[in-house]
Amino acid sequence: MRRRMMLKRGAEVAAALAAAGLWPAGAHAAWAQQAFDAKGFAEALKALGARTPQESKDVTLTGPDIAENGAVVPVACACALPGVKRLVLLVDKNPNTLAAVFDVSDAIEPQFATRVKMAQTSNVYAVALMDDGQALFAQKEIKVTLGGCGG
Amino acid sequence: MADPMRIRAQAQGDKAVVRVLMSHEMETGQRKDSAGKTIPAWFIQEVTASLNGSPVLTAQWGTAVSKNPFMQFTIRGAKAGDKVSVSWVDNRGDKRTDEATVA
Amino acid sequence: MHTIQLPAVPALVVTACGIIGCASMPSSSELDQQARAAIKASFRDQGIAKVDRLNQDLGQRACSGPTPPSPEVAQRIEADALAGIRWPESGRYLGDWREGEKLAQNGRGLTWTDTSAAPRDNGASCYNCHQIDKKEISFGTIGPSLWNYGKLRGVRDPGDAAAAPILQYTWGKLWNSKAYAACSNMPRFGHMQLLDEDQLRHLMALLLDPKSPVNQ
Amino acid sequence: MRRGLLVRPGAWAMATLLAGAAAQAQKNTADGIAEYRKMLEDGNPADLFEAKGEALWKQKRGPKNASLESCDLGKGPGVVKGAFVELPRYFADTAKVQDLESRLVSCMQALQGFDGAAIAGTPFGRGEQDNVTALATYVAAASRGLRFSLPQGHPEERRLYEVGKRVFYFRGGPYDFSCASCHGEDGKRIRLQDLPNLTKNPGDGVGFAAWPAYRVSNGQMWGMQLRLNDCYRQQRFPYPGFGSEVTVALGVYMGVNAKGAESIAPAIKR
Repeated sequence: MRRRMMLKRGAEVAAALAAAGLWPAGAHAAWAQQAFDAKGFAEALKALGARTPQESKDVTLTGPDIAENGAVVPVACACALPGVKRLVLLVDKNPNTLAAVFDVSDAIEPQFATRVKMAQTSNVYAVALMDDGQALFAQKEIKVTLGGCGG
Repeated sequence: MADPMRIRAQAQGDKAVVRVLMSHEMETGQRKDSAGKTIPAWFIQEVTASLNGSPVLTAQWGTAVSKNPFMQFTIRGAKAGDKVSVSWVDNRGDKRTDEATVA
Repeated sequence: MHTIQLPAVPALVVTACGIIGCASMPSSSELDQQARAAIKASFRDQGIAKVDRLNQDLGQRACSGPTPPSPEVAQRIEADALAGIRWPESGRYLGDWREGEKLAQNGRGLTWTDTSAAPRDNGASCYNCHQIDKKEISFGTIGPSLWNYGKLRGVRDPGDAAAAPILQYTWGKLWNSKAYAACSNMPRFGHMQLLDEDQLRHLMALLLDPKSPVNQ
Repeated sequence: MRRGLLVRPGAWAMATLLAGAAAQAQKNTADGIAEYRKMLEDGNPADLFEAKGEALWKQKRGPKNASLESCDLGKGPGVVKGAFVELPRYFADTAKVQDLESRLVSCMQALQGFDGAAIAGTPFGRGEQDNVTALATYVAAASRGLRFSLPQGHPEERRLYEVGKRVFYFRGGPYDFSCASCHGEDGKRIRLQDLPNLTKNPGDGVGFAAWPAYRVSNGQMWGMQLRLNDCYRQQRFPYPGFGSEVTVALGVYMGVNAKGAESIAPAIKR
C-alpha cells in the first residue's frame, strides 16, 4: 500500500519525502527546511507530506496548563498505535510552528519528551504521522504568563 | 567545541529510559542584542542516538527547542552495561557526540 | 532617630558568647553607622543608576527598620508628603484608561539597564504588586487588590462633586503614597518624578473611569 | 488576605466577596505553576554547570598551573561536602567573612595565581566569572539536602549578621525600596512570583537555600552574587560590587535566618 500511495502523488510526494528526510535512519537526513519555515499548523503538516490531520485520542500530548515562562515549556508526545512513522511537536502561534520531528523505529518507544519555547499562550499539537499516510493529532492550550516584575 | 552532554540511561525491564541534557545556546534568530543587532540563528538541527553502535533514533529540531535542550526517549531491548551514544549537529555544522552506559 | 529592635539572635550565639567571652558587640548605633559605611563602600555608579540614590531623605531613613518610626516622626513624614503634592492643573484628574493599562503592565524604567530616566520612558509596574483588571491573572499581592476600585467607592460620574474626595485621595496616593502612610511600600510616582502628570491621569482613569474594565 | 483598604464600610462585603472569587481563580493558577515547576525538576540544566564546575575544580589552571583541590572552603583544605551550608563564614587567612563565590575567587588567586580583583571586576557570565558560577554550582550540589548551619562563633560573623540586617531594611533610590519591601512578609507575590520571607527562621529553603540556580527565563546559571546584583538592579539601586561587604553581610543575615532549612541548590528557577 505504501508504494502505491507514493507513486500516485508523484513529484509532490517525492519533494515532501526529500524535505521530510525520509531516507533510511542513520544517513544524514536532509533538514526539513520547508516544514520548519512553515507558518501555522496546517501549512507545517502539509510541508511534512501529511494528509489533513484528524484529532485522535490514541495520540497523547502531555504539558502544563500554565507555563510560568515561555522559554522552557516541558512537552511530551506519544502514540501507542502500531505503524507510527514519526511523532511531531508544533506550537501554533510560534513564528515557526514546527518545533520538532522524531522518527519512530521498532528499536524505540513511540514517546518523546523535550522542552520548547512558546512566544505566547497558544495551542500545542502532538501529531502521529502513520505509515499509511494518516495524520492523527492531540492538542492542548498552554497559557504563558509574565512571571517576574519585568523590570 | 560545546561542553559535554549529560546523559543518564536507566534500565527498566527490557528497556532503557534515556535522559539527555545538551549544552547549546539554541538562538532563534529573532533576538536582538543590547546594541539592537539581530543575533543570528544558531540551533541544533539533528539529533541521533545509537545503542551499542546501531542507530535507534533520528530527530530534527527547529528554533523552538529550548536553550540547553532536554530530551527523553526509551530504547527497546536495552540492558545494563549497554552503551548509548547521542550525537547532535547544529546549523553551523558544529557537532558533539557523547556516550553513557546503561545503569 | 528610629529605634533598632534588638535582633532575635539565635540562642546559639548567646551561649557561644558566654563560653569564649566574645569581644563585645558594637552598640546598636555603632552598627547603624557601620552598616551605612558598608553601603557607601559597596555600591558604584552604573548607567543612569548613580550612588546619589543611596542618600536617604527623612522618610526613607525613618522607615529603614523592622519597627515603624514613632508616631510623631510618622506624622511629620505624612504632613511633609501631603504638603508637597502637586494637584493636576485645572483639576483634570482623568486621562485614557487604555494608556493606564499599558502603564500598569509596564515594569521597566530607571534601572541601570535603562538608557533614559525621563518619566515618559518609565512604566508604573502596578501589576507587580496589585490585582487591577481581573483579566490579568499574573498580578502581585504586595498591595491590596484594586479590582472595582472606582465602583466600590461609588464613583459613577468622576465629574460630579461627590466623587471629588476619592479623586483627590487617589491622586495624592499616586503622587506621594507617604502622605497617607509614612512607611508605605508604594513608590512616590509624582514626588520622585517617576511619572508625569499625563501618565498619572491615565492611571487615575484606569482606576476611576466608570468605562474602565476595572469598574465593570 | 488582610485588606487594609480605605473602603467605605458599606462596600466591605462586596470587596471580601470579590477577594474570595479572585482567590479561587488564583488557586488554580498557583497549582498550575506548581505543576509546571514539578515537570522541570527532572533534568535541571544546572547539571551541565555542575559537571563543568567539577572539571574546573580538579583541572590544573592559572599562572601557577594548579588545581583547586586544596582550597579551604571552611571545612578544611579540599573538603567540598557540607561547605556550602556553612557559608558565608569567617576565614582567618583573609581575615574576612566570605561567601562561597568570594571565597572561590580567593582560592583561585592564592592557589592558581589568577588576579582576584580582575575576576571580581569581570561582568557576570564572562571569562573566569562564568567559571566561578560553575564552581559554585559544583560546590553547592555537594551539599544538596544538608541543613543550613552558618557558624556565628566569631565576632566578625555576628557583626556581619547585624550589618546585613540593617542593609536588608535600608530603603533608598527612586522607588524607596529595601529588600524588606518584597521579602519582609509571608505570603507575598510579585506578579506570579512567590516572595520568600527572608527575615525570620526558617528563613527560606526556597530562597536563600536555592541559589546557585538555573533560570529558565534566560537559560542562565546564576550564583547568589548575581541574584543579589539583579535584585538591586530592580530595586533601582546603583551597582553592588561583586563580593562587596553589603552582599556578604546579606548572605550572613539570610543564611543565619535560614538555619535548619534544607539546601535545594542548585535549583531551577523562573
